[in-house]
Amino acid sequence: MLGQYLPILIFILLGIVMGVLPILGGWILGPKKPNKEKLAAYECGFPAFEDARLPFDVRYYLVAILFIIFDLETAFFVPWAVVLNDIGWFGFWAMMIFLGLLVIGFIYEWKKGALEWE
Amino acid sequence: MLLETIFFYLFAAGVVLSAVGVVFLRNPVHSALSLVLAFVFSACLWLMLQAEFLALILILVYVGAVMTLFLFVVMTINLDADIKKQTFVHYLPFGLLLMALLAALLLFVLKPAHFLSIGQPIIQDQDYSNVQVLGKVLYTHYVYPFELAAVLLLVAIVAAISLNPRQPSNKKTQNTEKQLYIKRADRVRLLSMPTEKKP
Amino acid sequence: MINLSHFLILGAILFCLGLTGFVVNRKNLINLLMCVELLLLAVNFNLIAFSNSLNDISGQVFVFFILTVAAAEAAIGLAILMVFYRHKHTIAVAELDELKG
Amino acid sequence: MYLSTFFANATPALPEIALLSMTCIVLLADLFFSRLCPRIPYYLTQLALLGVICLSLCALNKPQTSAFFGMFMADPLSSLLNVFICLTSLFSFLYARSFLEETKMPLGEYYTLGLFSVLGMMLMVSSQNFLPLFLGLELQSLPLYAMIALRRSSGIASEAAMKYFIMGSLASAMLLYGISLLYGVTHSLSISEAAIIFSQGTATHNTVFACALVFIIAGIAFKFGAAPFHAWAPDVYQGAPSIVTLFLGSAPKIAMLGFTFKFLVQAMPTLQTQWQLFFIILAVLSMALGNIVAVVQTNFKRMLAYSSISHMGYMLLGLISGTQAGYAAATFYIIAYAFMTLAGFAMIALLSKAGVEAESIKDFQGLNYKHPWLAFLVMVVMFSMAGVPPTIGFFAKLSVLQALVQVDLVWLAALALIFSVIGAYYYIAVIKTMYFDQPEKSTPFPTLPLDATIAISVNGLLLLILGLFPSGLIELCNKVFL
Repeated sequence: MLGQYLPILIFILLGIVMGVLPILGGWILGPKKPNKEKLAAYECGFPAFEDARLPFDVRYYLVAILFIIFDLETAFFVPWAVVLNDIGWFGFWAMMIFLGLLVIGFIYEWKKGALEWE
Repeated sequence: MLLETIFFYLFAAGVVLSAVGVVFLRNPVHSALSLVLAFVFSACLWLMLQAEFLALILILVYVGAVMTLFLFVVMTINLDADIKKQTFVHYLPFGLLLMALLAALLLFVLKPAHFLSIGQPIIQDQDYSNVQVLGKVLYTHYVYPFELAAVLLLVAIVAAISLNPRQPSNKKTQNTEKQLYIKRADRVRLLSMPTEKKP
Repeated sequence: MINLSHFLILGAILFCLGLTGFVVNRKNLINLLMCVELLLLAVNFNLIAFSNSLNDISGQVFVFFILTVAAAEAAIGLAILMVFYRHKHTIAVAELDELKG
Repeated sequence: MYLSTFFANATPALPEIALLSMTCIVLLADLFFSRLCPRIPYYLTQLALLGVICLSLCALNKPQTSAFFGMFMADPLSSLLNVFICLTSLFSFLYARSFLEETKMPLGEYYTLGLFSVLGMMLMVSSQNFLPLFLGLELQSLPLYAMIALRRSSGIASEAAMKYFIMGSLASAMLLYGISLLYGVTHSLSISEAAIIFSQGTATHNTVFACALVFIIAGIAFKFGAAPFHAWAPDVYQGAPSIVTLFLGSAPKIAMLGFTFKFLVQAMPTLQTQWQLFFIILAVLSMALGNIVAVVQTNFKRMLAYSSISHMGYMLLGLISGTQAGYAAATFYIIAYAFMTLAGFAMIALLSKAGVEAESIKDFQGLNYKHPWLAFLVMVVMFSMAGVPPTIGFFAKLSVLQALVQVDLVWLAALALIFSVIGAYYYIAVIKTMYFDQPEKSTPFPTLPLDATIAISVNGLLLLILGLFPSGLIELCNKVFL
């Protein structure tokens, strides 16, 4: 059973090696002479007075919430698409009702302007 | 079989260690990333339990969407002040003791001897499709909970938007269309006035 | 030989870790939300392990719905967290102190 | 297989389907017509609830029928609980309107989320499988978390919402862990199949089952707010806006009782001796803690919260007796409790001035001089909560104690009696404040909205009338358990 995953294991290992090797190579081979100016976020201009990481805009978070909902909807679609021939019209209408409810949610989002960026 | 045992302990150790990270790491960003790792290892274990579809969903929905949301929120909130002032550790020994007791109890309850009557799982062959088996019942036998899931998602949409409505933007932008269609009469008004003489 | 019990014990350990996070955590609310995710992960382990051993798909269907509910719950929980943050400008657990009696 | 046949086997679920459709209509109506008529979500909501009450009343005399492959079951008990869930929700939405408009909370979203929560409660009492039962529970609680936080201008409300959310999701997780172990014991998620397996005695994993039971009961106790899992209740009741508190304190408790019946009575009919002990502990702790801590409270909302903890204790006494009469008594108690809680918190909401709630007991000082009718109604509510004779609260306590005596748990009945005497003290203290203390300052009395005044009068008089003629409701509760 586990043997079926052997190609995937090899693929993952290869992927890790390909990613790690250049970083490791650069780290080993490259010259390292750090000083304070070099490590500063901006080398010229003002001295850095706060963290380089700025808080994100709230809009990203609203988009992420809506993304979760519709991501789950897609997750429900996958098995449906696979077995549509077996479940017949019953399964078809079941999904249409599911979809209808989410379309109402979509209309709500649209009207409330949650999908607009500006 | 030996290979399976090795992989189980490898992944299980990964899950437990990253779960410890979620609980005890100080920086919430690190906790969130640790939780991502726990999900990835769990997905590997679920593959061993022949739940391929759920393993994929765990990666796609959880790592891909839910944890992204967690990270967005962590990034949106300015946590620097919170990370620095952590003084509450006197609960630690008490909590750990309590949990160790609970863990011991559960370990006793869940020992193999209690599950002898449950048979061994059937090892499925290569033609077995987990997605198909799941789909065949999900949209027919489980149609009632399936529609309920849609209702729950609808609730989540309404709640999330009504709690954080988009603020009216106070950004100043040009309206090119309006600028192009502007007429002279809208901007300038010519008045005819009698000229005044200088005193 | 790995059997059902191994997975259940793994689930139990995860559940206890999640609960530990609840009892011990005095840091911030977002960690508490992550501990809820850990608890649900433990439940999912149990259900999938039973489903596999019983050769019964309904356990896996249950897990699918738990994942759905947990995602919706996380969305609402984080929305509430943002409202909370806008009032207190912090998400430290210690700030949950206005209501006392 | 077309859409019509899709719905054909769903007729037992007609009230639920109707409610879901109406909820969607309310949501869309709010989006498109709220400019024309801002109150349209409110009217549609009340219409929907009235319709569902009628549909459930029609189903009250029908034998049990199942739908959706046996996952849904409409029986007299679920119809009865549905009627009262919708009725209490109708009252709480009525009380909410003026406050919502005054504080500029989003009306449409509030009622939409409220209806979704009602739908969840109805599913909790009529699902026949652990999966939809759990989904119903979540559908009930998720909108409630959001409704508390919907008063976005209030920091305390957001704190209450956060606490309720964290405690609620912890409770769900505990319950789920219990369900997952139960699945291993019964090999099925269906309640009827679980009942068959338990009655055959083929489930041999006794230790595992006991462990599952502990987690399930802990989860249920959390949701009821029974001691020692009550910690969230006082904070949430106090911090949430009163209009939300009166909703989350009434209808969800009725639904939670139906949920408990599903889990313990219908799924484990033969294992009553096993869960009885847990409930005795919960009940004694709840009655003791609720009544004793309530005495020292100065905040009226907090006092009512502790009183609700003690009421949960009394209600559990009916479950403990484990007889049909006991279950009927518990049902009667929870219905009586729901109406008392509604009236109690509605007073706070009604007396609020410009969005500031009349939270402190001091706010009720000398109410009799300002508004004697309202003072009378508060007195009826307080007497009913204390269990003084001509009110419904008396008969509720009486029927629960009778059920206990019938199964020879006299010591428990005596203990309950002692605690209710202690409890009477703080209810009567409120009455004393209203009638014998002079009003503090001559603050202007808030103008009461007409519809809410009529509703509170009906609600208060209901406590009295049902107390004078309790036999109808008691018979109804007995009938659904035969």
